[in-house]
Amino acid sequence: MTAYQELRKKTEARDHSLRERVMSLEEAAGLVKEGDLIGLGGSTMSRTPLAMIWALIRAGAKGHTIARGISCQEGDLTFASGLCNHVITSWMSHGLNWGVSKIMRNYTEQKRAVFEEWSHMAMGLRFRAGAMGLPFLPMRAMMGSDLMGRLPNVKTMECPFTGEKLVAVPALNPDIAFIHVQRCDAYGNAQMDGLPFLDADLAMAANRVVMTTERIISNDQIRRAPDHTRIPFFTVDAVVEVPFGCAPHECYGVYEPFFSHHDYYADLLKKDAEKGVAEYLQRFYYEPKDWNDYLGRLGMAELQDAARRGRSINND
Amino acid sequence: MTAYQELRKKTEARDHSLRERVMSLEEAAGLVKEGDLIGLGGSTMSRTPLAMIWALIRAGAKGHTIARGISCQEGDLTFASGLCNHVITSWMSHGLNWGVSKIMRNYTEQKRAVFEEWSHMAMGLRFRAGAMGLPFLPMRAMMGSDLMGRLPNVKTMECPFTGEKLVAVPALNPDIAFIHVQRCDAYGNAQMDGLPFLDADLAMAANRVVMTTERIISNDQIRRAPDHTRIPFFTVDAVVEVPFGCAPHECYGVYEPFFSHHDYYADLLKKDAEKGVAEYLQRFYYEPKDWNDYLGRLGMAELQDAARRGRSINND
Amino acid sequence: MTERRNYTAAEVLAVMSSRLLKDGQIVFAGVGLPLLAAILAQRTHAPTLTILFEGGTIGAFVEPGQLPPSTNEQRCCRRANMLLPSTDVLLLLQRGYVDIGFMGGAQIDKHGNLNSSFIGDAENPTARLPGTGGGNDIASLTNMIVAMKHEKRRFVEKVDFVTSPGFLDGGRSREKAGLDLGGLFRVVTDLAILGFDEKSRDMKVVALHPGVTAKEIQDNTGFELIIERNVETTPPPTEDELKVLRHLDPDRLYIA
Amino acid sequence: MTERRNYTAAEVLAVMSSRLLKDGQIVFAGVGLPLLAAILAQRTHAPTLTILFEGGTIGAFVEPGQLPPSTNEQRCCRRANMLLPSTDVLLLLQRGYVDIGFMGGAQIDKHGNLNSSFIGDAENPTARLPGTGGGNDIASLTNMIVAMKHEKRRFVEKVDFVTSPGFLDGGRSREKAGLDLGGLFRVVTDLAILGFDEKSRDMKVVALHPGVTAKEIQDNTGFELIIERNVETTPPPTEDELKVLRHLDPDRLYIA
Repeated sequence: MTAYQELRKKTEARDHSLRERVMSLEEAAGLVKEGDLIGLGGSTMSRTPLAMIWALIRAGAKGHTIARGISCQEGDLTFASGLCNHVITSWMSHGLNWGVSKIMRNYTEQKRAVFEEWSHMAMGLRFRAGAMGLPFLPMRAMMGSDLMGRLPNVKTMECPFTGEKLVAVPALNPDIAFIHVQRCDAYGNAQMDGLPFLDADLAMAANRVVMTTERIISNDQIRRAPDHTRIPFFTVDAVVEVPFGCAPHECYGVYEPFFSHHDYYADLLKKDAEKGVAEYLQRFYYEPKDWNDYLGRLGMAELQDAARRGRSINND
Repeated sequence: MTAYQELRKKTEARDHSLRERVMSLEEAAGLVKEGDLIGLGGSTMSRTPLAMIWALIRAGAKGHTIARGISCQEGDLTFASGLCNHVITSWMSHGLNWGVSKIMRNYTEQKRAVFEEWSHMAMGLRFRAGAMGLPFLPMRAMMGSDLMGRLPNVKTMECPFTGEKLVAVPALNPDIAFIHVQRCDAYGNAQMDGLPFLDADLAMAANRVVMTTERIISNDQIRRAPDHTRIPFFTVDAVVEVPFGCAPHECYGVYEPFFSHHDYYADLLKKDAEKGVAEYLQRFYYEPKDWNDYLGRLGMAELQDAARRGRSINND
Repeated sequence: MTERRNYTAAEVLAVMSSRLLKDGQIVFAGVGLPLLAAILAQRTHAPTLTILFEGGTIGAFVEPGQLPPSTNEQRCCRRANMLLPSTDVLLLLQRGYVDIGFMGGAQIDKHGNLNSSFIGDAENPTARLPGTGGGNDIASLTNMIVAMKHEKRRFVEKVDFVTSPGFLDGGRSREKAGLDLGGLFRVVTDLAILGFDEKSRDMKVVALHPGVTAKEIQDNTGFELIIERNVETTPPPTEDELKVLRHLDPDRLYIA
Repeated sequence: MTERRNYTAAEVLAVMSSRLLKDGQIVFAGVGLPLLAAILAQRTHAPTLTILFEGGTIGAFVEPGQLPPSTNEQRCCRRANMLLPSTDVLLLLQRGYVDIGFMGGAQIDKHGNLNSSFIGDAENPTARLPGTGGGNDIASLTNMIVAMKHEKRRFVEKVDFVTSPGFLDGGRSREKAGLDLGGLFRVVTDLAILGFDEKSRDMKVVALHPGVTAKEIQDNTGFELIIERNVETTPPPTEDELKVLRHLDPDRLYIA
């Protein structure tokens, strides 16, 4: 069976019916199988599907490969918890204001984890090829750079019409994708505000999708603005309502990043990064009895402040 | 100079500044140069840029090649007026309710015009390749059919990773594109409701774009909902406000097709198609003193009825 | 054949094709009769079936009596779940999210190839037809049902031009052409439901509609059909099916 | 060097790079200093300039004092003209709608190649850096300006790893690698504006900032620069430029 036939077979076997797919974070974490390649939605500190990462780390999942356009501080947590030992991305650190991630450095320099580096456009086109049911897409970047030589599966090719040299990047069809949006119905029809990032392609490319959402809205609400739907229900396998599901990252129009929490995190890792991140995981990932307990530990004042800043985006 | 370098050079030479681009239909028709390959937005009977076709036919333009995803009754008029002698499309007729177009048949069977037939997805991917700055895109349809053998510029290729057989379709970068939307600002930022068809790719692929719009809105209005903008200003060279700019075709949410006018048109062509279409062109294209005169000839009752049906789409 | 009955040939066609659609499926439907049959299925045995249109619509509710002139107008969009660029809705076929493509046909041959481009020689045709639209994409990329009137001039040994590929020259020729997946699953007519022999990919009768004989169908077909001796008969349209259908198309645009 | 003046090195850098941007251009800007300089240009000599961000933003108004932590957060989106998927905003580079790419740099070499991946040997690096992001795409596909601090350890003969291609090995090696278009146009530092020799593609000084000597810049560079005898001097930052800049970054996040 060819890779394409296998992809089609998996897609055919999924339930395409217009049915409710609502479940808990814990149930959704149970959809992840050993060895799954996980795709993450959002970018850097925006619409990061942190609640699902949180649930998966708590469930004790280990050794996954994770693909994301641009990674951020969640990368530290996936490395340090053992959830991930191989990241496919274009960039990984915490963010301009907090310096280069020590955890990223330690894990990759000591070869405890692989950091497979593609250009951002290449990442986007790999998901897009996957979304289109194609084995590859051509592009014009990455040529001449040293990125090419370190990648296991990239090729140069000639254009069949012009003979030009192009780069072919292979489709990336994650086994499962986690995506967080502002609103989604019980069937999985998702609408998002602000930057769409790579999420629509990621959802279409993946073989399973868990959609976490700030709130579940009715299918009637979706149908009132069908041209704002970005991801259709039949690509979605689980819908989980998780208010503040990206905290302490951002969800456009709902909350900005919890900046002082990021300062706190960076401080905690300053002296001994590995000890700091272990302490952080203990306090925020393993100890909380549930997601609301986690949010409570982030702090009500932080949460209110982030929400005030978040909703201010539409102020004139 | 390669085709890519030429495309880049043309794009570089365009004015990318955030400036007003508003002009009249007649001025916009003046942007079309002899021999230009013209891309048309919309599909079948929806968001057809009829006002620009009308202006161009009146300006006496002849012998152009026209590309559109799916063509409709406007095809009759472009053939019969001499505006077009080569159509690149996936389908061309009037519509299910009005039978096969006699004008399409006469012109193509008598070799007065070329009907270059691609699959609809191939048309979409040709514009998309053009929009992406790629020389081609791969796809999995058209293989085995007789379409392949009749097309001048399509190839089969092997996937550089899997060795699978694929079809490569070449980029289509029209010299100029006509697109009609519900609203657009003076700079050219366009927002549309309903089905987006191939328009965003077409705008991005083309070397010049004329955007006709039901109404020009302020840039502030655009900036209040930037995630609804579908076409950015820097792809646009002219903005023309033309209420009922698709009549007697449809503009989603504003007016439905003028069905009884289409019946009238079909009747007019029933006995002698060429005589009928000539009469139609005379009455609706050459005689009117301006666009409002044209609309008046369509009839106020028709216009009100189409608008009533159009805005009813959002009724519960 | 249906003169003595309380339903038309087009109604038989609509009812019989609607029954082939299963609950929960994603159906890529053409305008006209396929659309009507898909809505009928949705309103009878398949409430969680979703209809896609080539224009770019996912899961709309078409209003009874307001059938669209093509799949690109707003009548196809009412209360849809999502509206996509046409290219992207066609790419759903390639990605594999579509269970069934469902369209009409002008001319079909023994191996299920469809012609909507040329009658006669393509270089000097007797008639130029409107062309493929998305038909080629649907036929190339997914499992397909075709609904059409059963007439000798439409059912020919070999189509003049393969616009939308069925099983090409039969056998494994479709796979050999690079079309790994999909293919014509059923042809529904006003006389019968037809399929294809697993090996030769020749057209065969799966079931005859009530009152149709083997001779009648063979007489209306331009090539030799495989008809087994004890071929099944489809149950006639029910009152309920006919009622829903007539409610959907009160002007009898497609069911006359 | 700027001790006696009423502006910082970072302010010189921001002002001098902003002056390279022309009115009406489309500028693809990185976060931090490039963003700041692009807004400065917009608010001084280039009112119809449009800023793109890698996250997917076209033409936003970033609020003074609310500078974004990356180009992916809502602070980059305020009152934008359009928000696109990141892939599509990067494809604007490939299609040719971007006039200038404008980013910071960690390490650069004589031919303008940039490294943001590895210090030392890539297999056993002294330090793993955060990686390319969209840097490689920008550097491959458009004309680019890089703004960075002028330090000997950052200006090296040959970068440890070519993350984002400049002129590769100089001469026509960039074109030979398949990169037909674009290339590093200017490097702006707190000491000078630099360019590249048309033929050899070796870095050369285009203009020195006020008070900077040829010796000072060579001492701060890890390879031999081309410095013409009568090299120009840039006019110092104006009061107006500094005022706008400080209004934009009141917390002095990037201009300290």
